Amino acid sequence: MTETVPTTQLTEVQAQRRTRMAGVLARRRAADRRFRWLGFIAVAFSALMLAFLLVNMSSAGVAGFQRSEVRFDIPLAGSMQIDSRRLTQSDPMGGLELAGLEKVVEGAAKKAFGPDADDLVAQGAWREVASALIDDPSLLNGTYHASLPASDDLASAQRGEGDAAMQQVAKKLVREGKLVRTFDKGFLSRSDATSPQSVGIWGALKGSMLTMFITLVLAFPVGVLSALYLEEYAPKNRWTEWIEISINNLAAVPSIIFGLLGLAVFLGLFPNYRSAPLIGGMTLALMTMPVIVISGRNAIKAVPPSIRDAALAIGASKVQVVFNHVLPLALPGILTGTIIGMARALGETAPLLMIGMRAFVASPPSGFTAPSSVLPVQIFLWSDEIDRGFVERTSAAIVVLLVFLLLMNGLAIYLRNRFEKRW
Amino acid sequence: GTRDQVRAVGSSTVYPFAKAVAESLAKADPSLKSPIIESTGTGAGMKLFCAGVGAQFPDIENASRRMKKSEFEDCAKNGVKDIVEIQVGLDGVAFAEAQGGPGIALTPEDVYKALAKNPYGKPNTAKTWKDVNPSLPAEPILVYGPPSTSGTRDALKELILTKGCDENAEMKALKDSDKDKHDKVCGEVRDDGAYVDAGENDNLIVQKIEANPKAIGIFGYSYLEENKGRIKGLTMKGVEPTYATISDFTYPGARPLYIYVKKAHLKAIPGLQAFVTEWSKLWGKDGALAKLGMVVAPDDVLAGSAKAVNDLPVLDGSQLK
Amino acid sequence: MNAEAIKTEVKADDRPYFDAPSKMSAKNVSVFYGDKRAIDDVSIEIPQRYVTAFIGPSGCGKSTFLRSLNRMNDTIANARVEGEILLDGEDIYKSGMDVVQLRARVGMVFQKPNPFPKSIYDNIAYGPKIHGLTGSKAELDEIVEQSLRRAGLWDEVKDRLADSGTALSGGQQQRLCIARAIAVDPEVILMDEPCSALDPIATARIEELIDELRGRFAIVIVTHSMQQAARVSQRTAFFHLGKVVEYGKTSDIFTNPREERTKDYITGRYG
Amino acid sequence: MNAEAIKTEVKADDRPYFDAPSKMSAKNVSVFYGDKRAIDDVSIEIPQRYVTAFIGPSGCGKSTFLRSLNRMNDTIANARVEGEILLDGEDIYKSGMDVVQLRARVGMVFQKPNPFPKSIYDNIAYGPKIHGLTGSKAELDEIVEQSLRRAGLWDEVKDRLADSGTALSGGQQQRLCIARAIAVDPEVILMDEPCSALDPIATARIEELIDELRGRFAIVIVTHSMQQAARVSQRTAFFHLGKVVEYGKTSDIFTNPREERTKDYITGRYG
Amino acid sequence: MSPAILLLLAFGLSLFGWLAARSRAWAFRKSASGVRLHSLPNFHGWYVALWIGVPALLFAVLWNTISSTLITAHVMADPAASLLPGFGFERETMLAEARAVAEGKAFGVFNEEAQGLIAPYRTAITLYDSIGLIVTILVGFAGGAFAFLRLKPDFTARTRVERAVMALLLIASLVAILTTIGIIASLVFETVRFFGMVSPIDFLFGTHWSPDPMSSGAPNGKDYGAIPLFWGTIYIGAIIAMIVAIPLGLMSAIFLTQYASSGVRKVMKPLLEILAGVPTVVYGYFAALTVAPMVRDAAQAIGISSASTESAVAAGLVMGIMIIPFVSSMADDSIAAVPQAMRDGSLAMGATTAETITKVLVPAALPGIVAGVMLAISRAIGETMIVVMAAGASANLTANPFESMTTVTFQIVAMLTGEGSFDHPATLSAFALGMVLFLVTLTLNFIALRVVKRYREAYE
Ligand SMILES: Nc1ncnc2c1ncn2[C@@H]1O[C@H](COP(=O)(O)OP(=O)(O)OP(=O)(O)O)[C@@H](O)[C@H]1O
Ligand SMILES: Nc1ncnc2c1ncn2[C@@H]1O[C@H](COP(=O)(O)OP(=O)(O)OP(=O)(O)O)[C@@H](O)[C@H]1O
Ligand SMILES: [Mg+2]
Ligand SMILES: [Mg+2]
Ligand SMILES: O=P([O-])([O-])[O-]
Repeated sequence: MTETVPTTQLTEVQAQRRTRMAGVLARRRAADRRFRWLGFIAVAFSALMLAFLLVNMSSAGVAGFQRSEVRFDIPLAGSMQIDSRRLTQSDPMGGLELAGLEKVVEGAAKKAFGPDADDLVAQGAWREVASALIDDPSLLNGTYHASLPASDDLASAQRGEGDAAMQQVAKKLVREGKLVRTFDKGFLSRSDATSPQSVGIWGALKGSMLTMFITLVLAFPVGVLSALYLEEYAPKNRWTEWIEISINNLAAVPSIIFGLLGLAVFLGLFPNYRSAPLIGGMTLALMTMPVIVISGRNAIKAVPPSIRDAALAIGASKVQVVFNHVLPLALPGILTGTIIGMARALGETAPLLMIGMRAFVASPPSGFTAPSSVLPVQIFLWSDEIDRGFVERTSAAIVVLLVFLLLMNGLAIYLRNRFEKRW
Repeated sequence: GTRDQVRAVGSSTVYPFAKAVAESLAKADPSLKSPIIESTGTGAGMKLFCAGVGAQFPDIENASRRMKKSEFEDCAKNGVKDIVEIQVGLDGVAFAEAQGGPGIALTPEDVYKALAKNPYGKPNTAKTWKDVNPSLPAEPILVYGPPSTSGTRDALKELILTKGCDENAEMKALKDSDKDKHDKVCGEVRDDGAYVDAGENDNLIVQKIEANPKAIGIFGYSYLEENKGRIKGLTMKGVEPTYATISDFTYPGARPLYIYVKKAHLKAIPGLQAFVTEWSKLWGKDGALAKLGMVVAPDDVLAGSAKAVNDLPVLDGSQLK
Repeated sequence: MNAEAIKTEVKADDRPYFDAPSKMSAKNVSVFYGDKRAIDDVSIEIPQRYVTAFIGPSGCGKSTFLRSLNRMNDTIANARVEGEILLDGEDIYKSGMDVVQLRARVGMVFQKPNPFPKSIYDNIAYGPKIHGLTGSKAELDEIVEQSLRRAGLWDEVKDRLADSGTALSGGQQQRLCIARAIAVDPEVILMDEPCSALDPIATARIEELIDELRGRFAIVIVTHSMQQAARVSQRTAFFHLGKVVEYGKTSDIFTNPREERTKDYITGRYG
Repeated sequence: MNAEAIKTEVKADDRPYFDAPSKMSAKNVSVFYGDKRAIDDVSIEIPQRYVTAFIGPSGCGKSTFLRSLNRMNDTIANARVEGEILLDGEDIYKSGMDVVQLRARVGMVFQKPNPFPKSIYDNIAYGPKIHGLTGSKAELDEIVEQSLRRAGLWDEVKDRLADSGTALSGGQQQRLCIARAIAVDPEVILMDEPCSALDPIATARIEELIDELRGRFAIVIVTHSMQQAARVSQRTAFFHLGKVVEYGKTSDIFTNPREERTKDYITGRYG
Repeated sequence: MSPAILLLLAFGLSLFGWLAARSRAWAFRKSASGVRLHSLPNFHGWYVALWIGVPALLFAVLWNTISSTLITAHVMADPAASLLPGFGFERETMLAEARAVAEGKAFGVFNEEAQGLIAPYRTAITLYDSIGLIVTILVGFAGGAFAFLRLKPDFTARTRVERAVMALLLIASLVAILTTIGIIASLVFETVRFFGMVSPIDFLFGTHWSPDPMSSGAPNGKDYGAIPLFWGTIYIGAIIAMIVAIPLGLMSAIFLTQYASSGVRKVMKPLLEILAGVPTVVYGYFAALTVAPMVRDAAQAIGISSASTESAVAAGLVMGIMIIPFVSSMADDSIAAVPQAMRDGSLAMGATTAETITKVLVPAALPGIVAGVMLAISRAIGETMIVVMAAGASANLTANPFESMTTVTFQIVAMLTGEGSFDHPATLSAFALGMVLFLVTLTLNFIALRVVKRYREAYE
């Protein structure tokens, strides 16, 4: 082994290469910066699209939480032959109808707006007066300052659409302060209706909640148990491979095909429950289950094997290892996946169209087997309505749906960050 | 088991009117649960309706066309024997363009020549309206219309195209000699881009022709009514599509709307009779349905329908096609 | 433990190694991963109340053999054991054998400390609980305290039993794992490179602990450090390419190996 | 390489270590991971054309320090370096320094062989290509062949240059990684436990190779095997708890350590 | 008897058995000190509880299905039943009404004929309810006694309970297979019927799609060529959407994993994921009302007069945006799966980050990225609401992205909610289209999963 005398001088070849290297360096740096910019632009573009979508939807949606109302006074004192005690008995609405409240309201409207008042006030608006009276019978003895929904024609005239004459009327009334657009409290508590002035979202929202409940109750246990089976117990054989393939495939099967399945199988088995949250929930559960299985398996996989070894080495049985250690540790991950799967199910439309959840249901569903709509389908139905007043209402419904979805996504993100890597 | 609320399925054209009737019934009699109306399309609705008698099957079918013989037979096969047919009103197939459009005067014959796939058996080569009829402007033919799956399209075929076609004697003769061929020659719509299937959403057609003044749109009359400020109707044989002209059939695009009721359900489903009666209360000239854009049927038809609501005559399958 | 102590230790055990009563014995054991033979016809006796060290270059099968002693190999899908392994004369691979009970008798400590992400108390109490060793909370408390004391951890953690086991330092975690293994009162404790993830000071603590424990249990330790083997064990088996090249008293192996390969390895010729 | 050779080696280098001209020098270097100080005020000279070995117990900071020599620490989010590290007298942490060029001058070989999943040829050609070292395909072929030859791999792979680098055996892969590092003609090569994943025979091949290469480059090697350090290096630095306890000629460190801790470590008292 | 009561009963009995067995096991321990129980007392408890609960539940389910028939038979034997209408739905309704009143679910009947049946119903219900109750208890007791008598200190209760747990897990995972079978079964029948009317050759290879659901007579196979649909589906979902989603998704993943600071990543990653969480019906609405007119105006501004409001671009664009997070998370995973050593190796050679990504990371992650893209495509071609709301109905076989095109999913919805009758081939074609869609996504997924698996294994 020989010792050469060490020097720090570069050889000629080395020196030549150094210059070459320095020559291309600026170009490489620029390329790196460009690449970085491209990436940044991609992220920024995606974020902008999201922002655009959300702003676009919600700005239109704000108007949807309002409606046009006409304001006038209704002198109630002495106008009807009805005792305020009648209003605390059963069917007070019927009592007021018999007492001629409708005529009274009509009369007051005519007095305020002239003979065409019928065209200005929404049909059946007197019922709102009736509800107010039932809530507070003392109003019977005074003058009621009514703010009632305008007719569809007047409402669209106020937006500057439709009949020119009506638009003039609307302008005049607005000037006089008799026609206002105001926040519509009822939108969150009513159900579907024919007139955009009197629709509400509560029926669809409740339907969505009932449907999601069924989905969760079915998909969560089945999903978690399958995930445990596949990850912890399944022997590697053809059977389990088939299970794996079907689960992975189900996660990607177009949702509309689940609708065809629900139509053929679930409605075939339970024809009575067409349009019911029960069937919708079952159909969506089949869609959600693979999502839970896949995220569950990833969460289970992320539990370090050393934990299993530790428990096994003390003499825990396989079931004890799984239920005492693996499952609790994987749970945050499983929950995150479940929430994301549920969020997807909440926004799902196409399969529900196939199983009859596109029905007009004028009252909130009373239970899991009552016909019902769900939020996304309601949006779809309203988007197809003739009356232009529905455009804003549709956006408002979208806002409601998006709020729920953002909340769910936020919860999932929170869970993920909170429980990320505990070991 | 049983069911305590009325269930109706079927046509998307009838859907908004049925909704209104349901709503009105629920208001009139709070003790009844509001009927469930599902917009499935007439065909899918027929399938559900005819599947049998019982709580799990709908009570009413809304139809934007008459029941077909095959469907009637399907019903009969499944034990749905006594069906009551009630015509509730009319729907007009209206031709329209943007407010600023040139305003072409159409006839069924022109429309047929412009839109048929093989007018009189020969491939359609017309590019502009002038090619169809020299008195028309030399504007390119661009028509947005309903897709083949919709009832409005069926009406277009039956009420305009076939009529225009039959003005030719040869074709009329063909009808008797070779019905299938006649159907084809007279009913098929060209698919080379002059006629554009616009999807089920008629709002979109409105938007489209609004944006393109040279295009023509075909849709249900209620859309024309609702969008009066933005589009205008086109005359057909000199007749404008209005309420009056459609209801007295002078405008050729009117088609009847029906509801079909299962007699066997009348006693079993609370509110079913009341629902049918409610239709009759609302379908008149000043009724709520007219306000929604339904064209009121002529008086004699209405009288017949009102009688049907009372007597509930059973539909005779042999009249159907 | 200082150098003198090691010396004395080795001295005190200056009897022939087959004198010691055997706790476990392996007879012609081969272990396969699929088709690959990782352990090839190994026969060996694990004596009662001694520390037995397995040494050898990486990949020679030390861990594989160790895991076959309490059937932890069962958890590896394609692992297969041939031959006989006896615990107190009973074949642990016989068909009726309950692995759960076997593992309670033959405990194991791993290379990387692996406390459960639970409180220190629960880490120790888990084993006694699942084996139904105690009837009452007081009894359980007693076991937890005793195990931690024996593992030399009690004083450090007695005020923070509710803290998570993962919040301890590496060396403490490893002692916690040893305490956890002791808590179910096993007869044999297997340790797979228990100190390789620890710093020198923590290592010394563990080595002391092993020395204290061997009075009660048979201990088997895998180590890659010959120095460690010399310090803590009384018997040493040298593995090479899946075979036991040499097995005997630690003092003999390190001062006077019979095989050339052992000598080469010990003098750092390879590995 | 046999025991005799090691002896001679140590002999041949019997001058005081500060004689050798320095290629890199670290001055009061500390490295932090977040708040944790992994390297604490280390000053050291890396001589030209020698092999310098870093030894020390696990976790003492050998790798951390090594990676600070070519700023690979930059890739770790919370790592921070204080002090000065000079390459030919130029501070590599100064603000205008181009890490891309720095790393071309100070190459690195990792513990686990990490060939790119590309052909053998492309593995070698990668560096010269990105740095624009060659103008033509012929030149590139030339560099590839030369690098493989120097890494002693040419004869084994010359007929299969298009095969994937990952299809080679572990020892070949490591030599491929060395060849890859040589191909950009660096001035210093850093190696972090280059043999720890290899079997004894492959290890011997790499050690030979290191010895051949030191004629051209300054080489720094981290190893956990004192035997290996003794065999291949001329300078040895002993790290402990983030500090350099002792640095000097390898022969001195192993035969005559100045510090008690060094002695303890070398004689296997810990680690 | 309402099912809920039987259910509660079964649970109650099980709980009782659980407690009893557990205390028995404790007694074993106390009595013979030094005897080690094979299993924890809890497991003895579970063992007995299972033996009570499962048979009792099974019986309850069975009883629930047969009891209503028995009750009806009992009521029909009553003289009041002779007043009922002879047959059919009315009679069923009346029975149901009477029953509802008898069970207290309703207060009165709608048809008077039902009035007389209420009392018979009451007696029958009471009778059969008590029978059900008693037998359930008996069954529970029998199971419990059997299990209880087997308990002894060395009884292997744990092993047995764990076997039951395993069975439960297995059953859960079989649901997936059942679902798959269900999907195939619900498609295959109508598909076969369809191919009985239209030849598969015409369907799969024909280039003209204009089925008329209202037509009568034999269908013309020439109108059922689905190629334009397949083309539209591929053009919108696999071409336009991917042109948007792949670069944006891939570059986003690269930026976030390789360049962005951890703070930026923490914020941006979940934000992008929200894009995947927005419901498709919202995207559809957005596409139809906002994007489509914008696209049309833009196209017309640059002189493409044929631009349609229902252009393929509008739908594809929005679909692409929806798919971005899908691609980016798959790319993210694949890039993360490339060992850190590769990245270190490249950086240590003096490569810039961009060079490391384009020359080492992406090529190494390519199989995973490709598989991710395939999954994304299968997602895009199955997407329904966006195309239903924003794409057209015209089956154009064109490459002009500003024209309207239709897709498989659109046609499925249109045909199934359309005017045609259900025995018409046009309507049935929806099922055949569904079948094609299912098979295509199945194939795409199958290949993708294989690729991912093989490639993951290469690094593990
Ligand atoms: N799960 C496995 N599947 C296949 N082969 C394996 C598996 N585990 C280990 N092996 C192989 O079996 C042989 C013995 O491995 P083992 O882990 O027992 O070695 P070891 O002596 O413990 O090494 P080390 O000192 O590195 O821990 C090795 O060649 C290893 O590659
Ligand atoms: N990325 C990191 N973040 C935080 N701490 C780290 C990181 N990498 C290493 N450390 C810590 O810095 C210290 C020195 O680590 P380093 O890897 O340099 O040790 P080493 O001497 O190379 O050990 P070994 O022989 O095990 O490779 C250790 O305590 C280690 O835990
Ligand atoms: Mg090992
Ligand atoms: Mg290191
Ligand atoms: O839904 P339609 O049957 O009216 O088209």
